[in-house]
Amino acid sequence: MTLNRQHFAKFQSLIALVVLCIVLSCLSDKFLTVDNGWNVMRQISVNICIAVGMTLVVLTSGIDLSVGSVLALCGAITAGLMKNGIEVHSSNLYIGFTLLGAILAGLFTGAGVGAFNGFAITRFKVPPFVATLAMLTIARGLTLLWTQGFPISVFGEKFGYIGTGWFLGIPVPVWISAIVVLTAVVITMKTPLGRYIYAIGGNENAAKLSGINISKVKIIVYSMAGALAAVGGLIVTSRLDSAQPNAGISYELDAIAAVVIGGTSLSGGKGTIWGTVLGAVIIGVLNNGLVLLNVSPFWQQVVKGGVILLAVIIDKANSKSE
Amino acid sequence: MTLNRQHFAKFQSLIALVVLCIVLSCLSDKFLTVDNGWNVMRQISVNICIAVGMTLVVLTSGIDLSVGSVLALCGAITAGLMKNGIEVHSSNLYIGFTLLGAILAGLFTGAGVGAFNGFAITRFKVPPFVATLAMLTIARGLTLLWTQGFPISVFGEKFGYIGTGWFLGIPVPVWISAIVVLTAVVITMKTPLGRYIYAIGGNENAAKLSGINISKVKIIVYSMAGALAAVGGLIVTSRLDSAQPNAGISYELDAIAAVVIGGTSLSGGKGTIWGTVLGAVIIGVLNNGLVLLNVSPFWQQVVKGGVILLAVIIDKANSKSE
Amino acid sequence: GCKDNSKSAKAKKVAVIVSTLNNPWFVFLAQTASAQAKSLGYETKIFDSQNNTATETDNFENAIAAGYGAILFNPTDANGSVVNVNKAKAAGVAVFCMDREVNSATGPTSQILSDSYSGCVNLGKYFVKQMRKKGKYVEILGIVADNNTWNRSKGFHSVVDYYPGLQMVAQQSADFDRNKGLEVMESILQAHPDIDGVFCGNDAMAMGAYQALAAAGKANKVKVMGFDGAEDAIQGIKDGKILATAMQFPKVMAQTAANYADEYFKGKRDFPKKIQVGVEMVTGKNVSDYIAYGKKN
Amino acid sequence: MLIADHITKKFPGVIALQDVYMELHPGKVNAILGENGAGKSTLMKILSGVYSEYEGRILLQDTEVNFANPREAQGAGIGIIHQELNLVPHLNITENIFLGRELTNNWGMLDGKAMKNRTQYLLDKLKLKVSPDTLIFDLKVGQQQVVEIAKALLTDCQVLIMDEPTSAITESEVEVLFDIIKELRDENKVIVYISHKLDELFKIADRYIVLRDGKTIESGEMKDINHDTLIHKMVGREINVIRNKGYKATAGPVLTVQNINLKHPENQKRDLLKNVSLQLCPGEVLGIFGLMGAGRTELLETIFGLHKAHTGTISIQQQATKFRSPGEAMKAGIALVPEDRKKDGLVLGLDVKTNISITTLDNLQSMGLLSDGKEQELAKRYIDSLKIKTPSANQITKNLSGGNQQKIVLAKCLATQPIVLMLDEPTRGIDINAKNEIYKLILELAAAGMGIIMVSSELPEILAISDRILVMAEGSITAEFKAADASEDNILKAAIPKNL
Ligand SMILES: Nc1ncnc2c1ncn2[C@@H]1O[C@H](COP(=O)(O)OP(=O)(O)OP(=O)(O)O)[C@@H](O)[C@H]1O
Ligand SMILES: Nc1ncnc2c1ncn2[C@@H]1O[C@H](COP(=O)(O)OP(=O)(O)OP(=O)(O)O)[C@@H](O)[C@H]1O
Ligand SMILES: [Mg+2]
Ligand SMILES: [Mg+2]
Repeated sequence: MTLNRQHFAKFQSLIALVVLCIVLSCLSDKFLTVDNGWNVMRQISVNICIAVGMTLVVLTSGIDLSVGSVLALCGAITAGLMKNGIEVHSSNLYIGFTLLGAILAGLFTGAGVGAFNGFAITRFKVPPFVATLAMLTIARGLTLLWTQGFPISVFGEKFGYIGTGWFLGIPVPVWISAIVVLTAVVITMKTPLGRYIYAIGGNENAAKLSGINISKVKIIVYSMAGALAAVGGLIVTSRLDSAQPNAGISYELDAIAAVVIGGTSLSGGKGTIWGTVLGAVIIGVLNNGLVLLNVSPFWQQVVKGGVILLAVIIDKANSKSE
Repeated sequence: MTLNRQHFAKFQSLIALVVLCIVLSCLSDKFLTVDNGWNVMRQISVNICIAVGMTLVVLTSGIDLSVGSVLALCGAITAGLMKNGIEVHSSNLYIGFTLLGAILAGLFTGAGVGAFNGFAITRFKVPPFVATLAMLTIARGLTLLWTQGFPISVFGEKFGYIGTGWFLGIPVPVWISAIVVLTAVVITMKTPLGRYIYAIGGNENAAKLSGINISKVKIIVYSMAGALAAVGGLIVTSRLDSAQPNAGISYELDAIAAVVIGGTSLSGGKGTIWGTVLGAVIIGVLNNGLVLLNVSPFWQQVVKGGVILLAVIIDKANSKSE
Repeated sequence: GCKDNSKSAKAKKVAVIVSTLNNPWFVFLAQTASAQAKSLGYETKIFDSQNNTATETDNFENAIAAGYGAILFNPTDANGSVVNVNKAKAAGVAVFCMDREVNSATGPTSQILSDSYSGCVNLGKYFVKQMRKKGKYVEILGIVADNNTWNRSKGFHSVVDYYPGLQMVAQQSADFDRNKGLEVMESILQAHPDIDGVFCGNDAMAMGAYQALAAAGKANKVKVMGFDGAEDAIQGIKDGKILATAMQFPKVMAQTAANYADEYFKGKRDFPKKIQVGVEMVTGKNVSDYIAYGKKN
Repeated sequence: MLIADHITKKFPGVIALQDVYMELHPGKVNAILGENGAGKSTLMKILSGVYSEYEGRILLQDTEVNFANPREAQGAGIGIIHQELNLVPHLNITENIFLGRELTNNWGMLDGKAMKNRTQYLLDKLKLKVSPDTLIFDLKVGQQQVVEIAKALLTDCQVLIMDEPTSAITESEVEVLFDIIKELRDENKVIVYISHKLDELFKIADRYIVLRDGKTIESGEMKDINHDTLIHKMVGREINVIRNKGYKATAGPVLTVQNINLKHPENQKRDLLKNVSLQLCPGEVLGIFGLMGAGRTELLETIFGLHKAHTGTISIQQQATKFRSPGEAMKAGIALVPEDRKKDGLVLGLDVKTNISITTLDNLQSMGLLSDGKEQELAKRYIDSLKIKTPSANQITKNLSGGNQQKIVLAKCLATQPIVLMLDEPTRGIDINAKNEIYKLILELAAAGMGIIMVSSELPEILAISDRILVMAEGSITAEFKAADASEDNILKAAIPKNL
């Protein structure tokens, strides 16, 4: 939490990343190009949004397995509302949605589902793993019900801007993830809420006796994770110009991997948003590098697993603390 | 851990299960039949094997995400050895395997992969979540390399007995899972190893100061989890008469769900094998019941998630402790 | 009394067991089969095997236990599903395979199949022609643990590999997923900006690959092919985005299977063991004859 | 017998021990004294194999030893009771005592019966009246400490190190422990005894070794030294133990508690609090004494809004209130320094500054964001005024000594500027100097008009600084004394439960 430690933590993951980049640039001359840089950054933008939310949750010593399904659900809801609005057959009612309205509806759905997770966890003391595992299934089911299993496609240029546009020479999804990251950094480092998140993860008892409203903080945190999954859903849907009912499957694992590679402890209370960003970059660079090198899909999995392991081992070897 | 508390913990999950069974028997006359009973038990036998291993790991406050992939890998190795043996092209060497040899090779692979997990976790201090997440990917990749992406099929009656045979009027997989469960119960309740498992999960520092060799215990536990995943792989492969390279995907989630519904705390040190068995039964009954009731597959996911949530809430409501 | 009871129940219920519902093509197949059976007066239920033969086994056992009399079956794996089919047969339940084959001559009552392999052979031929026998291309595979992926790939390569002018510069997997197709294509374009064609294992990946090409400004230089005949791809061919796809006829297969089941219940026993429903190539020329998952009628 | 020969131990940023030389004699109780952070626990951890990297040599019966882990030290006959409780909460007493040394039968299976019997024997010997099957989780801190002692007594060791074994237990249990220590001493064992309670040391110790700032200052026979010189050696200067000067109520009560009843959360038949009433005036120091499990902690927690299920009324400045959470109690001006600083007081993984400011973050913002400057300032103010020994406000709290940790808890409570400050065993495990500082602080705060409730198990402490003393037993208040009327005798009499 102090500036010192934070810089040090960043430093450790950086070593892994730098080693990886050096190796890849030696193996492929296509790796270190501006274009490929944007490429990687655009590709990791979704994982960064989700992983930032995941970091907040993990810092409170929770976990959110539902993010992938929530991403799909929110993407589908925005897509469906944009495309078809809501028709109530019995009463011949039709509600149309503007682009903004549909986007907001998607974001609110994400936040709402997250709040539900938080509520189950705090009010009924369901362990986060179980509550969000149940939600993983439920949200996927709801997505399938909403879409009836078929993708919803073609929304036009305006919505496409979110996923494919450029602004000031930088891809829009990169802007979005940058804003998400900066906001999260400010929240964690510069607001009482951020302090409470660390305190709850570090020692929930002490946090309670310090007058912190644990339930409120947790519900806010899970809502944020849900809303950020929804942001990811918007980016994916916009990029593809299509909401796929099976979007986001196993994204939770990528997000958690980013969080952990970034040095955040799964037992809570320790870690930084910057670390998570580095973790996401490491994963993104790895995925990109393996494709650039045309490694066979069979070997890719072995190499990917091995590198993640190695990255964390390097990380640990460099941090003598603990 | 005392008899009292254990009975009580069992009792809680039992309530959820009994409620579920009553509801299902009211809704379908097919549910409470002997045939369907064996049916459910055979179906959950694989999850029970995996979940028992998972329980041991979780009791040490670890987690093993690699079990699904390890199941596929071990199934494929046994299948491949049984079918083709090992041919070394360069030296014209051929090693044939007996049925037993192939089975043992599969089990040892599982234990070996588990030991590797344990080694990474204890020697390099890689968090269990990351080490086994990496192994999830690596083992899947190895399975694909070994099978070249194609299923290996048709092994004959003898091997088929493991998954489809009957012994003394009870399906063989049910026997296997029963033996696994009983062994695990004895280990956890009646041996020093079991004590150490609980102690490490409850307070690792205290365990260390009590002179327990933490690394050794953890490596043993992860090896057991790996070996049990291999047992699951044998059952699956035998049942299908075919080793599928994509077998076992997301089985880790089902296993963890069984563990947690069974009342074992993910932070370690608290829980029982019996609880896990009940958790697995609840999940199995649920899957079976939803099918019997003709719930649409989309709704099934919603209902399944909802019931898991409810089961845990009932469980919590009944346990005033903590 | 018990036996009669189950028989009368059997006569009214048809199960649809499908390899996955995570892909609209299979959703369409399952829903069509189920709708057809329903319209013929049967109670139906769709089972999702989640691409997992073990889950499929569970589905079979549950369906048999629940007293279904016939199963309209889309197998997860040609070999891995044999046991299940045999089990159903032993329990007196008729199995009609749709789309994918089961490697058993005796198990299924009838198999109504779509031949991915030969469909891809045709796509390969067309690809060669359109590429004028030379150039660099990329193949994007489906889930590498899925045997359909390899059927399609092999069909395609059985033609294309005979043309040394055609050089495959990358072969990567995108798991039948549109987003992955997009991302993999983006990365491949970094390494090989000069490709001329892309062959994808299904339409979702083809659409994703197209989007990556479009974003890189290469959409009209690179020829993209898919497989399935999904809605987006048909539209894509109309718009000139996609070169070609292979139309399978899930509707035909599903309805045939359901009709067979109906005839089976009514007493018919001699069904053709195998029916191949042709896979037709859809290109810019004939696209006006097709709609999603079928022909216009 | 056991010699620590020129030991130096460095932690990142701290030299905990510097060239320490110490001889421990058999058949003697060797007392080790020193302020918080003097290095006592660190030295003991080296002797018992917890830290295997250090400079210098350890000689056990004239041969050099270097224990790689606690198991090797145990094997060499060195047993230790650690300062921090090291028990596994969800295992029971028997399982904890035998952890790592289980008895097994010929089949390699645990011999539960034998272990339980042996445990029962140890518990009887220590006069702890709970079943060996009780989970540690369900024991109070004091009882847990007795279990730690039992654990150390299980095997026959040549050297027994006790690092503040009595910090959480009451006089009567201390007596029991002392009897056992004497027995062991007579068996010619080496006993090492660390405590901040000087009176105890004069009762039991034969030799003393004083550490200051990680260095050996002096050692010698206990009988050759008196109380004041010993303190002088430890602290390096004279200090005066503070006495309360007497107090007169000048205003109406700030806190009134009437007829509070509280049931056990799981066992509705058990009463935790029975008809407790009390009043507290501004500027008053109210001491609450009681034996272990008397319900004092429950009382403070109830006032602090932690037990919603109570009956009765609580009024702050004559305003009836009903707190649903500690947050509300804090807003109303109540602060609680909890009994167990590690479990309830501090986020050990966070730094000093963050722990101090956590209660008042709302006041530390500028333009909606936390101001680092204001936070540093707040932390610095309390580090200075409470004399918290830390390299900087950014030090991780885990690395501080117990006394300094306690001061941080105090600081975070004071930062809310409470009108009522409740302290639950505020001097547990801290050295005499730090204790005195805390007493001084309590009296200063009272003089400034704060109402203070202090729960303590140490009679001298209660007697020294309270204006009024309440005694509790079995959830009820059994006596009330003015400072002038109170004596050790009549307080203890009131504290002993009737049905014993
Ligand atoms: N693991 C550690 N990392 C860093 N510093 C440490 C560590 N353990 C102890 N220290 C420091 O070493 C010094 C000696 O600590 P130690 O715990 O030995 O003191 P002590 O004499 O036992 O104090 P107390 O009376 O409070 O128990 C202190 O300054 C403490 O902050
Ligand atoms: N969470 C709990 N679960 C079970 N019993 C409890 C719990 N908290 C307190 N008790 C019991 O309530 C009684 C009062 O405990 P309390 O902590 O208030 O005593 P105390 O006077 O503060 O003693 P101590 O000196 O140990 O702090 C004890 O018998 C204790 O065992
Ligand atoms: Mg100490
Ligand atoms: Mg107390």
